[in-house]
Amino acid sequence: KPLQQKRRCFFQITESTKHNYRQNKKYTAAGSVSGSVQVCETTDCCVGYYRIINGTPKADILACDRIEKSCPDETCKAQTRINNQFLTCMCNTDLCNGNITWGK
Amino acid sequence: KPLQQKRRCFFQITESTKHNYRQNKKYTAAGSVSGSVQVCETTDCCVGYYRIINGTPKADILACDRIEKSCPDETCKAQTRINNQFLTCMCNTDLCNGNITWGK
Amino acid sequence: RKLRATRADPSSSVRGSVCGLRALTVSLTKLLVGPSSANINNCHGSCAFPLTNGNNHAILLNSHIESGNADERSPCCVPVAYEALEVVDWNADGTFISIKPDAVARECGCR
Amino acid sequence: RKLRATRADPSSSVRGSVCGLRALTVSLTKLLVGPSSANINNCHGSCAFPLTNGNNHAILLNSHIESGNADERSPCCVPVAYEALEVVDWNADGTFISIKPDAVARECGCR
Repeated sequence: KPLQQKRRCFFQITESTKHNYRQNKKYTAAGSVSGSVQVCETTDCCVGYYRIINGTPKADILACDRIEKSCPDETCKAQTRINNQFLTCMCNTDLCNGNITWGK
Repeated sequence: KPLQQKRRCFFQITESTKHNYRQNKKYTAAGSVSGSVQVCETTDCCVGYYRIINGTPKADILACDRIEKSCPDETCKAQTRINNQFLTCMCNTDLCNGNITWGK
Repeated sequence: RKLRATRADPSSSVRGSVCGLRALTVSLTKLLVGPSSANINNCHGSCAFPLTNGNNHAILLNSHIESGNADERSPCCVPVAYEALEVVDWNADGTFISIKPDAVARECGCR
Repeated sequence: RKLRATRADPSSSVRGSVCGLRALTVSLTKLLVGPSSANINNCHGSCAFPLTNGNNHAILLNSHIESGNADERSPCCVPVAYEALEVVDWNADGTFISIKPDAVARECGCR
């Protein structure tokens, strides 16, 4: 297998509360962070987790994937969760988790 | 409740093997032993556990009861166990566990 | 740290008693020299929604089944804590006192 | 320290597969923000005689049932060891990584 460049994802974790921030800091273990970019250590997937506030998604977590394990799409397609209160997206190209894409 | 004399039972544990002897010494906790008699601390039941060798019961344990919890009979009536390889008896009068009684 | 439980069908609330402990006296004369019987308790009752004594696996399993996967094994009401039982056991050399661990059910749960 | 198991009816040896672990992938989208699904495994199979993975309570219970007490709850094949699952959970303030204990079955037994 040829030498490959590691996946790069946008990185951001909110400080909404101390508890949530402390938990979400675990995402820093998925790869080295510099500024708003993370270089993934063990995954090719970028992820985004959003809370929907007044109809607008607000990113809680942007990072290299830790828990999804699979990301077939090139762009970060929105999937709604918990009665449309949250959005999840995952994707497999560099910095693909900066923008949510919609629909099929 | 008037002052009552404590139940007295015959006491004997075999030394068939170190393992069995070590286990059966726990029966000394059921009451103080002097010679072949035990004065029961917390029970009114005497018990006998026998192995049947060549058709003859050989006492492995004679003591104050630790595990049966109930002893409706005055004499120690034989109950067979494990395909007639063993006998169990329990009774509620002083020194009643010296002799096995048979039948109804 | 427990997951929230959800249900697919709010009409299925009619059910038997909730999973719990019941006394059960069993004869020991075939297995042991003494005692002749003992109360080992047993667990009985429903593990349907809402799970009052299930763990996260049981909650996820119930959610999966209520989403239409009726063929999957559903949570079962079983002992989750036990006490030991002191008995007179036997071997080739005779009879001896023995402690049998996990013999008496003390608490039930949906697993 | 296990009790010896006995059986009443030697002809009842025809039975399904013995109690064991099977993969089970469940959707988590109704309960959690991520992941969308996970393998939590499940336990399936027979807990009839001879009990290969039962404890003393299950052995005594089986002996009681095989002695003719068919109405009693019989041993059930359930998880007896678990692993935790890392998920993205949610609260009023947003989403956060969370470790859910006892979420993935790792070992089965008759209880």
